[in-house]
Amino acid sequence: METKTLVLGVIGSDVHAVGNKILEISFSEAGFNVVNLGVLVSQKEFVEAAIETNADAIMVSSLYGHAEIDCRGLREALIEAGIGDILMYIGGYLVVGSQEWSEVEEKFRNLGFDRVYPPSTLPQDVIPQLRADLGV
Amino acid sequence: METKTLVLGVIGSDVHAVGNKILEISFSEAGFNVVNLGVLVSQKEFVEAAIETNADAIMVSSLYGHAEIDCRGLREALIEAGIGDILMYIGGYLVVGSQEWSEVEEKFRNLGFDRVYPPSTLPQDVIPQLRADLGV
Amino acid sequence: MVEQFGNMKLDWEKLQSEREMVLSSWETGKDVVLEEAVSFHRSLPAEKNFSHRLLQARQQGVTLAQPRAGVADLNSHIELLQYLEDEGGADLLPTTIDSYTRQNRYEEAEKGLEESRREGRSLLNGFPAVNHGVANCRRVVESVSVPVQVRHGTPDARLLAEITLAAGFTAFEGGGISYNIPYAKRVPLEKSIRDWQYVDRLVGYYEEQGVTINREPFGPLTGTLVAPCISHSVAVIEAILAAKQGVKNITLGYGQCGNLNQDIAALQTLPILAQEYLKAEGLDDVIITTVFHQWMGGFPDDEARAFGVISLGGVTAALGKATKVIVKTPHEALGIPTSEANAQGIKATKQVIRMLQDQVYPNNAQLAEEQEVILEETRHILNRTLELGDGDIAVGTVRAFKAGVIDIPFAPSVCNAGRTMPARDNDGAIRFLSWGNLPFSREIQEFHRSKLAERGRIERRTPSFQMVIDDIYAIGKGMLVGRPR
Amino acid sequence: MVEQFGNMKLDWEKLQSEREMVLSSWETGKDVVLEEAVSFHRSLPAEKNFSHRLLQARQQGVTLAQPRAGVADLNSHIELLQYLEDEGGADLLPTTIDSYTRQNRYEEAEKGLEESRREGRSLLNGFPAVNHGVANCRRVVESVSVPVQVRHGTPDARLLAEITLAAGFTAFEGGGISYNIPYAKRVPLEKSIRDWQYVDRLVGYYEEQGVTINREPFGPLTGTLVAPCISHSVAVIEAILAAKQGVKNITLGYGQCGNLNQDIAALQTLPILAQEYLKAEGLDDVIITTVFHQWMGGFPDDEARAFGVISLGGVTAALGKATKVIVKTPHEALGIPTSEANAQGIKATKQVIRMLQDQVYPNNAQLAEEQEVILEETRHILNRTLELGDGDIAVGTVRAFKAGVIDIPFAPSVCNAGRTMPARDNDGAIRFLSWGNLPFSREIQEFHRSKLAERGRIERRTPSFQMVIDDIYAIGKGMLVGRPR
Ligand code: B12
Ligand code: B12
Repeated sequence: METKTLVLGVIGSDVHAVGNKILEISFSEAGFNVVNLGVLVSQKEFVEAAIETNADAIMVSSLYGHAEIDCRGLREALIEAGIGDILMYIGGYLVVGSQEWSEVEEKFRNLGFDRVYPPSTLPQDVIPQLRADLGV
Repeated sequence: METKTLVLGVIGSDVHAVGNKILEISFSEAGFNVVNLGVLVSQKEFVEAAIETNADAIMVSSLYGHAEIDCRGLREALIEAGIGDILMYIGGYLVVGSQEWSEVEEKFRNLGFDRVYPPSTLPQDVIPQLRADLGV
Repeated sequence: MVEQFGNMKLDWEKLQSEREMVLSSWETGKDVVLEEAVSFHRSLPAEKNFSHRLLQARQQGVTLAQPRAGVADLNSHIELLQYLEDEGGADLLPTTIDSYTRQNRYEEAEKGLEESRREGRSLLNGFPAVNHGVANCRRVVESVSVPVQVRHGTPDARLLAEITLAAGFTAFEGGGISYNIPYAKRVPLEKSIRDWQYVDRLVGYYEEQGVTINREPFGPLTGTLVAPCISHSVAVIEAILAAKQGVKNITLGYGQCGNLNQDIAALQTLPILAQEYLKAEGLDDVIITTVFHQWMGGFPDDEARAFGVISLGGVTAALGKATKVIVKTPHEALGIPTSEANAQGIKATKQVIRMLQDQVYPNNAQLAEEQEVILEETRHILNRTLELGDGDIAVGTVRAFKAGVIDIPFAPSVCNAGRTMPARDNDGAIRFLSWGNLPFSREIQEFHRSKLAERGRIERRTPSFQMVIDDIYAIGKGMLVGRPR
Repeated sequence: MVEQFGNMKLDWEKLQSEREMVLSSWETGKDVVLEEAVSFHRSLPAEKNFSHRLLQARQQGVTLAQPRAGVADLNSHIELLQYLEDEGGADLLPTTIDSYTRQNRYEEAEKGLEESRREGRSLLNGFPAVNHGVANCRRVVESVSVPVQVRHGTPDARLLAEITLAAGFTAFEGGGISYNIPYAKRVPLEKSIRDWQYVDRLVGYYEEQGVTINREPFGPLTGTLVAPCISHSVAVIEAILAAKQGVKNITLGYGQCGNLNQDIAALQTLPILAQEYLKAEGLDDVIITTVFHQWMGGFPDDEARAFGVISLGGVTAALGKATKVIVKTPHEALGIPTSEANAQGIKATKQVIRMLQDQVYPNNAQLAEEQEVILEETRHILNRTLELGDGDIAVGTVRAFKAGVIDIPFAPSVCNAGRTMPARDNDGAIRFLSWGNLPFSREIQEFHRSKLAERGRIERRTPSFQMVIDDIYAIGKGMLVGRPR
């Protein structure tokens, strides 16, 4: 199997580190090459890391509720940087409070994410879809 | 003050004895003459006790949910016995489950009760109204 | 020849004429066929047998959660139980019987059942199993995958037992004292004890055929300020009465008082006392497990507060290592719960008991003292009861109630003296303001007196019935001890 | 002359130029007028002063309940707090600050605030107090009748403290370690400690004017498998740092681990350790109270189960005699709670703590052992820290973090070594699978090894990081110890 590279990080002013740590371990164990930027990651850092590491996908986490504000323009920045069609997932508590999931999902699809995951997501729920999307 | 007589009891197959005991004590302390029939009281016993003691009011409790079935015909039996206009209160958990209180109240007013009380009623909530209704 | 009243094993052969009479007292009785019932029970997988599941839990050191639930209509009742199993995660299921059936008023139950069907809501506060009959009751047992128990409050449960055990229920709650004194007014104790000997003998018959039915005396009694020594005395007596008729698997119950130390001491002493007195009667092949009832008195009507009461009960059950816990619901003070509220009660409870299942309440001096008090008080009561009966516990029980040697607070029965006055001490443990004729030693009397004097000092009032009233309302108002304003 | 870093009281006069700079870093800073602020504080009734209320509770031996809550818009925030006081019965109130403000990103907070107003819902996860400014913040304090605390997670909280204290808030959470290591990635410890010395010195200034402001280091840190010795070490250090600047009223925090015995031992040892080390520093006129945080890690998403977790936390707070408890809500795993859910969390908690308020968790051998372990571990860490700093706790702390002598699990900060691996033992107490550079004695190391070996034996697996992962998910799945399938 070809080794695919994932850039992982928690966007914005968000410091929730536990899920990020677990995703790093799980994706690595599943055979991916994981570049973990940790918490408090700006859009710029995501874009630069993806270019530098020639990444196949960007995995954004947001737990603290500000994802709506933090993610605006990220897809555009990737396009501008010439990697506009990179696969991009997001997961966590994406809005403040709990809203109808279908609305949340649509909101983030419109922001350019290919898949959107609710907070109770376990790594094993994601890995098969990731493999399928990356063709491995 | 003229001493008024109350007939007290828990109707039907209902054995909830604690509220009944407290009502007995509270009404007595408030200066009423209390004839307490206790639990498991039939309609017939209520009617007979009211006649025998020349009661001024009948205080029916029902906690276990069957009051709807147990109380049908009680007002009619009192009329038949010649004391049809005796004051009659009911209190407790009057239906199975919890229903809109206004509906419950209306249901029991239609069954001939002058006042209908929800379960969280305390004796001190009742005594002033009872005094007013009995003119003491 | 008139049968003599006492703690003697009923002769199965002689019982047959009585059984015929019982079975013909309502039309569904004719469908009871014991041989067929036994073979149905034998066909059930072990995990649907109540006794088996309890034993397993005791061995694993875990506490199982069981709700109360019952509605009039058969299909609605089955749906309800399935929901409580699937959504609520109930480890054990109940079938709670309506109050008309409990008083053997099957005509009224029939009316309630018909009306419930017509109106599409339950007008009965439980499942009228006798009216439904054997085949319908069996559908209940077959529709779920965990064991099911009959829970009720019936002084004369002979027909109910015949029908539900024939249907395949593997546990039956109640007893000659615990389903009379709190649940009836004029039923003589001799009669209810004798009627429950019949039920126990029937269970004994199943046992002889290799089918174990679990029996559970109703621990909490009136649910209102019942001190452990009272409910323990009744539990031990009913265990002896049941075992004498051949019952082999008994779960003894205790209703939460609210003081953690007293509650845990009570749960720990209950099987000790039972085994001690069973052994003295030569009945030592009985398996004893315990059940803890979450607070049985008045609840707060706010649901969040009710969750607090429920969870505290879960904590106590787990730390006291009860074999099972009977769960209340956030709707307790609102009325019979919806199925959702019922499942919520189970879920909150299971979260707590599973988080505590590996933890042990440590031995300590206060706990040991409380255990000593409960052991001594209960032994005083039981020994005096045996004395009064000249060694016969059944006879002694009738005399003990008459004399107030056993005395259940707030009980509606005329057989009960009603001379005690329980109240909480300053730590919330239930003590006696007056102990009536409870045969307490001087030391024990002094213990209660000083405990309540202490509370009186702190509250600056003389201990009186007002304390009792305040204690009755206290938990509903968000406290344990009913303090004055 | 460059100021030297260390645990020295900042000179108030010299601090003025820094204050000017801080106050001019955002436009609302100019409204801070200390004299006016002091006279406003003096005009507040005693019952609106946080320190006063805590002291009262400690004297009465009761536990107070406090929620977390904050929304972007001022009026909505006030409504929220009023609801939590009136409907929820909160004894103490919070104002939780949004995450942009916590990172001093006031422009982004402004954007979020505007957008929140436009959309009529909060897009910020808290109340942007700096952007609202002194006068608006004062409306918060004036609109409720219980004391209000600022709760946040800000490495550099100088401006936030200036504004909120001037507005009349009487308590301020945080500290140079506890609001850096779990809340930031690249902020040097020297900087956050120094910035918090500023905050503490400001509080000390108010104290000099006769206005007591309560300070509370953030006890739970990352909220995820933090053993008591770690959070106690940080709490004691921050107490010393604060007291040195003139703070007189400090509440030390601890986040529920889940094992009752360990949690109670932790609550009981926390003030003992603080007093011991404060005294050694010659700082013995500080009033210490405690705060217990209900479970700070991942919650079950089912609300009934969440009520179970919340109530168990209430039980622990009450039995551990915490002065206050910070309450979670049944929406914890769903998102920022609605006001209703927030009130429900308070109500369930208060029901439990009031039912237990007269009860005492008894002394016992296991508790004493756990206390000993916590005391010894914490003393090892603190003594080594002092050594590393040549007697200066501030210097020592920076070196201790670098060396992994203090090491917070799952912390995002680059200042943190991250070499330990915590896991639950077989009873659910938090131990170390690897202790990295924590300066544990042989005996303590052996203790941890044997505790985890015991769990491994029972689970038939070698202790490894998989246990840690299982423990992280466990409570969400309804257990305490993350057992393998
Ligand atoms: C622990 C915790 C903290 C710790 C974090 C410590 C640390 N540095 O890591 C502390 C106490 C410091 C903290 C602080 C705050 N927190 Co917090 N926190 C939690 C808590 C309790 C658990 C989070 C956790 O660790 N879960 C365990 C891990 C394994 O799960 P996870 O993080 O959800 O990640 C999994 C999935 O989400 C998914 N996933 C995540 N990202 C991605 C990405 C992709 C691509 C995919 C496929 C999947 C995926 O997979 C992960 C592994 O299974 C949650 C509530 C909860 N869940 O119970 C609140 C919670 C996330 N916090 C919240 C908030 C608001 C805050 C604060 C603002 C404080 C406040 N107002 O209360 C601050 C924010 C600080 C900041 N600037 O970020 C809110 C968010 C609310 C919202 N969005 O509506 C929550 C939901 C609590 C609540 N109900 O209010 N928090
Ligand atoms: C203790 C109790 C019992 C004890 C009773 C012991 C005894 N013999 O007294 C036991 C355990 C035996 C018991 C049994 C049953 N119970 Co029960 N029991 C309760 C409980 C927990 C408390 C009742 C109590 O004592 N409250 C304290 C007293 C002081 O308050 P009170 O009785 O409500 O009385 C006050 C007011 O209602 C009012 N009031 C009452 N009557 C009147 C009359 C008038 C005129 C006025 C003005 C005021 C008034 O004033 C009183 C004093 O303040 C309640 C739930 C709750 N409230 O938390 C359930 C409850 C009443 N029981 C209930 C049921 C269904 C039963 C059972 C059928 C069993 C079952 N399915 O679970 C059996 C029925 C037995 C029978 N045949 O009657 C239901 C009723 C449901 C409904 N109507 O929808 C309740 C609400 C529980 C529930 N949510 O399911 N129960």
